[in-house]
Amino acid sequence: MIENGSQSTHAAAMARREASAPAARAVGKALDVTELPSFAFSHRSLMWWGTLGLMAIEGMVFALAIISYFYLRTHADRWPMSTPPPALLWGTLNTIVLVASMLPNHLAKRAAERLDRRGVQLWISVCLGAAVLFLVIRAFEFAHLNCRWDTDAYGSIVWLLLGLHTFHLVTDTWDTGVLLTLFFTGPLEGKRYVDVSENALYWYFVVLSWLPIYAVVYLGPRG
Amino acid sequence: MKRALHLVVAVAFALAGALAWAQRTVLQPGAHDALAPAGPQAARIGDLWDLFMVICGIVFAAVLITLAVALRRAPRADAGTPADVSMADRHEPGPYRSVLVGVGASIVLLFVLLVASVSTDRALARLPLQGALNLTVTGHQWWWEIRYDGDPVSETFTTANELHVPVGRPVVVTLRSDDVIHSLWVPALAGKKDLIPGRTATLQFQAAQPGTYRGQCAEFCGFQHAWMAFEVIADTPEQFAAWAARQRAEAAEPTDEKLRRGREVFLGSTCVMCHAIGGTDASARKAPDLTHVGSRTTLAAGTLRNDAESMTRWIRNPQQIKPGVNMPSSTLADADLQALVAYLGSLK
Amino acid sequence: MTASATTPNVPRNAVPPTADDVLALERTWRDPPGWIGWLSAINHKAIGKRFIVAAFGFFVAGGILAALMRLQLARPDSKLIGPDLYNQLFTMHGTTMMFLFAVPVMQAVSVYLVPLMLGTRSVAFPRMNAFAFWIFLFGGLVLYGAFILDIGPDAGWFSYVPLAGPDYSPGKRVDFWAQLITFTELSGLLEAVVLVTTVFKLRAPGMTLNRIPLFVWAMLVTAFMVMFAMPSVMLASTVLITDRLVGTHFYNPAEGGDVLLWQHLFWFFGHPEVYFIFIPGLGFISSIVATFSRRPIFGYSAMVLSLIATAFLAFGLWVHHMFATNLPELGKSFFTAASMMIAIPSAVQIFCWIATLWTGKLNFKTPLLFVLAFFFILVLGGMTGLMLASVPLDLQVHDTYFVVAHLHYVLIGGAVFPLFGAIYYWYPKFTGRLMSERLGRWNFWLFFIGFNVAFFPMHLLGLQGMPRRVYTYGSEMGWSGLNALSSLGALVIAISVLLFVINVFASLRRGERAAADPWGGGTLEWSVASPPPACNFEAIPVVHGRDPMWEPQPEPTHVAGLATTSRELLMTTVLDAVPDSRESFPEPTIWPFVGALATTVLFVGSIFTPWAVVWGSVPVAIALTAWFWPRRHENRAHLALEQQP
Amino acid sequence: MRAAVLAVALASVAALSGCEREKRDFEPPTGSASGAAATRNVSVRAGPGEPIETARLATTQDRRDEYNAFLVNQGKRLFRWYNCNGCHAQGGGNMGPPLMDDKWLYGHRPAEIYASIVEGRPKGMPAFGGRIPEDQLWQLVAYVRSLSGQLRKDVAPSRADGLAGAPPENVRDIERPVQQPAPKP
Repeated sequence: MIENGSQSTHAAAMARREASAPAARAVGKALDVTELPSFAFSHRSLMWWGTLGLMAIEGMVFALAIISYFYLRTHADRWPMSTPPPALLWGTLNTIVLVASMLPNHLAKRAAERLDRRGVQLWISVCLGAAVLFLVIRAFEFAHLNCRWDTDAYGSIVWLLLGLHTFHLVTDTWDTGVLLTLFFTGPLEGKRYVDVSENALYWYFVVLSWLPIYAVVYLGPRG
Repeated sequence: MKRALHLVVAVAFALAGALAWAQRTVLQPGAHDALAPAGPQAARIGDLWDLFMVICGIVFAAVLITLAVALRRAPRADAGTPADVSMADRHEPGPYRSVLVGVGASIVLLFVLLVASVSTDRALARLPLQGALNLTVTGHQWWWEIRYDGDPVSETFTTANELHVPVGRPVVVTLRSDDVIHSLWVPALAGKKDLIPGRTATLQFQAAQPGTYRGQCAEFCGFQHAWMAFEVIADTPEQFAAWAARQRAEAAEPTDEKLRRGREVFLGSTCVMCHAIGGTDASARKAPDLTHVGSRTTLAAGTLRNDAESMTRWIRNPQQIKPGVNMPSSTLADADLQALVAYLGSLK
Repeated sequence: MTASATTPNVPRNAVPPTADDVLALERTWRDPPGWIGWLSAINHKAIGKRFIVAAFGFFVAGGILAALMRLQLARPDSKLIGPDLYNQLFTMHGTTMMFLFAVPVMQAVSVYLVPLMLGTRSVAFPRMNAFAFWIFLFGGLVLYGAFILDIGPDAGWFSYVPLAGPDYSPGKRVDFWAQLITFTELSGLLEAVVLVTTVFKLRAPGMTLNRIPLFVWAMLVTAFMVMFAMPSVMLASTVLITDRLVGTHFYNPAEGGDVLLWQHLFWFFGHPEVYFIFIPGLGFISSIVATFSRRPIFGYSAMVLSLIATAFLAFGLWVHHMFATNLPELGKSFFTAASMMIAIPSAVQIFCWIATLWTGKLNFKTPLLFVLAFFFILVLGGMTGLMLASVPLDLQVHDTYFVVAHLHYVLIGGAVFPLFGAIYYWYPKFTGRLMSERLGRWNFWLFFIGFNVAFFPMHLLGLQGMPRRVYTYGSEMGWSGLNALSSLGALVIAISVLLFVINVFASLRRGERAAADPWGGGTLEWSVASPPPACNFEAIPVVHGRDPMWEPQPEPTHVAGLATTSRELLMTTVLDAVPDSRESFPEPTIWPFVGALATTVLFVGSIFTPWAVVWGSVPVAIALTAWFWPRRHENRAHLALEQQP
Repeated sequence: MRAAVLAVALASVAALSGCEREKRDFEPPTGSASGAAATRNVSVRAGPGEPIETARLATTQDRRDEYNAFLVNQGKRLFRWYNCNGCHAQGGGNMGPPLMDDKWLYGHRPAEIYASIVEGRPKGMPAFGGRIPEDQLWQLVAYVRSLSGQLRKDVAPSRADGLAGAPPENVRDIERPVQQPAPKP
């Protein structure tokens, strides 16, 4: 079976070479890349660029949502339209937890770049804990919000902003969970450490994108 | 290949010519037509149009001729011809200069067009408005409600799908919408403007000479967007005053038995749920005001001539004429229907 | 973890590649056999081909809808098609052409070509690439399924609220439209990420940023535009769905919403979209003009800069779609200026191409014909574009057939004609056979003539006051003659497209066999066999100039030392393409396909109940995790190649 | 194999309900004139609690409207146009009884609601017989039923472009109808 497979493939490959005139480029001395590393961190890795692309896209979504918030606000004579400004407690608590979570996140990144498996296991677990805690608080945040999505346009845009951000949280939490599991069960290889480092990068994004949203949703109606 | 070249150039001029020619001949003045202006607004836009036509025509022809010459003079080759990469790292002064000239020229011409366009826009916004006639047009699916704001308010009256304006007097139209976005457009008089729910806008125009100018909804608004038309009738000031006076009056009293029967039918059947007739109990505002429907030239938002025959067809089964329109078909007995039509026709 | 890169038991390619290298590479990079294998395919050429075929399938479907519309409009007061169906027809036509053909087909062609032009073996994230294709395909099928079930959207491809809102579009028609947007934009955005990463990290050694082919530049610029424009319409359509499904008030004026918010969000995407349909077309033209005038494009840097300038300006024009909505004077003047300024970069490129033709030696083949037609049609469309950019003129012709004429001159002239040229040009690379030149010329001339007969009269109709999106018109309007002419032209276009389809399929079997470089092109895709082997390059080339096939090649000429028994790729630095690392790429897997299916269920479900977002995400999460989870044998192979930084 | 059959079956069901839901019915149902005549008689004879007549109507008339989102939405528009809000608010009730709860004075079945609109009811509900055309009556009936969640959620209307009142019809859960004793006039 394999024999046939291989022969047919070989035949095909050879046939193609004859069928089409051999590549018209001269063949000379070779550039040997054997000694290059098989993975690299930060902007040297594909994953970094992929993550950056996604962050650009999602950053754009957040930006447009915030712009829409102010667009609607300029068309309203009262803001919030029919409700008092949102209570600060849960949102602020959230912000604190989120900002705090940047430390273990940073340490996880460092550990990954040191290829330190135990460190990664430890700090990712902490990050995951923070993320879960955050989601719990976020549940309370929604429950104590000053409006429903169908109260008025204000309610709609506030729920949209929180909803978008929660969506990113959930996905990144799941992502972190999977990575953590992988680091306990294996199989591991070098580029998994790159994944951890990029996952940390994405978490930075989730945190930093929250700060403007927090300002808009909670401080905006007061200022 | 030469054949192709000639064809390209020929077609180019043919089309450019066609456009220019069309502008003057095909489009008869008075038609529903952007380039047959009947008022200062549309006229100014027409002038701007001519300028654009000239400049764009020249540029278009110039580019194509250059291309044609290039194709003509360049030697022929085939896939085997060795590619000339000598200029890969060499500066090519000739092409460089011509491209520079071309780009420079384009920038200058664009600037001319920009200035012309912006100044025209300003001029349009500065139509003198003293003694302007104020009226409000509200868009509905799929008809136009037209209110002439009177002063005193008792002078205010409402009609539909037919706009009368006095010649030579500026008109300020306030635009509203009752449901979706519509757009009011009378090509012969002015550019269009949208009627947007939750917002108001104004449109200014002025008719230079008496006549009837067709208008039409220009923003897709549902099933009957195609048949959401109206007419602007420019009268002499005297005619306009007389018309307005008639419109302010309440509906004519039925003079004979048939007309009286017609009114009973109207007030006793489905009509009264949506339509209003001044001076009767019918006061619903969901459909065109019929107080003086007999005086209008069209029915069904500029779709039918206003005569007994089409009025009958329209009331019997509007869905066959304008599928999706909000007017239900009627199950009236023929005699009743005739009476109703006669009555409505009598509301001059 | 600590295996040394010099492990003897890992075979690496030599230069020139030995027959064993060739065989091993073929076995390593080909997609698995069988129908499961077919669904698991991740080779960028396989995905690219399917993507192109699917997009053209939708092109034909959209064309049939257009033909039906022209049939209805051929005569005044026609009763063939009622308003209900007609509204669905033009909505489906616009939606199909913009979201299911024009944008995806450009990404599809580049998914196939970009790695070949860059001298690498795959796109970055090949599995995501496959996922994006399946999402696109399922989205299109869902839309057409809905259309067949009389759930076809009917509020226009622009779905203006409130007409598209809950109050005036009952039922699920508009929801299917809005969800199609989610499908296609998700696909488009992922493809954008794939392309940007590929261009930045996977170029052959020596292919510095100012040496990459102009087509790749065009796709790079396009990908960036996609990343910043598409989120806008995704947001807009998502909140349209929530307005319709759970009663939010984004577009409800009575509760503080605003209907113009939709128009701003839509056109902030919608106008750049025109340019990310148009810019890849420019890329095709640059490739074709260079090859068929036997010289590099004149003014490479100028071309690149104008591409970038176009991209930036394209984000400053959206309001010129809203001139009739009563905006402040000053704002309008600004957008007029911006809309006119964008003509300058286009002018620069057109002049550079003419200069190239002027100083070149011309090889008149079908691809070049299509490009020449571009000059005629697009310049005319550009001129009418200037008229639309001018507020006063726009207020007269906006939303009339004049605009219909303009946009078809720009999009068909700017994108479809170059695309057809590109298909004739790269078909031998795709299939190993040339398309028939004779049929090609018929195809071209019928298309060119039919196009102008069909669309030129629409300028006049617009000026005579014929509005867009009307399902019929009265004989008293005097529009009958030109409409009949236009419908005739549409028929001619239909015939020419039919010829094209015939040519594609006939040449598949009977076409003349193509050598590696049938046109004498200058870029790397022509250095490999037609069609290319599964691994594209048996030895990665080293690049020393912009036209590697035309210029002399100093040494080193090729890269040695990449594994042949495992999917290993060379990554280079972003600016100067200096070899930087070897990354192991994933093997084919069914999970992207499964993931796309799960996502489809989620999207369609959420048209009917918001809870679908919750339960629907479970299978998606499972699929994506299985997709990511490494397999033992793959892992072993990677470890064998591992070399720490 | 069986799975395939099942899938096909499901698909076709979905298809049918899709078509049913989305059809835009402009023309009144065929033979509306005669239908109108029939119902005219009914509206004269049939009073509250004459199930024979109403049953006949229920079988002939209600289906077309109740599964068609367009017609129900037309009913919603007419509910506004004919100022039913005047007394029934947004179905919340005011001078007239609320229509979005589970209490029905004169029955919740389409024909019973139809009769209520056509003949009017004591304590102020006017008789619209002859004023509202036959097909519009059934559109109103279907809409009134959607107010208390009696219709499929993918058919019931969504929020209107107006002030936010009660949650939109398409998110309301069904109120199990409870027959109330009809008040004696």
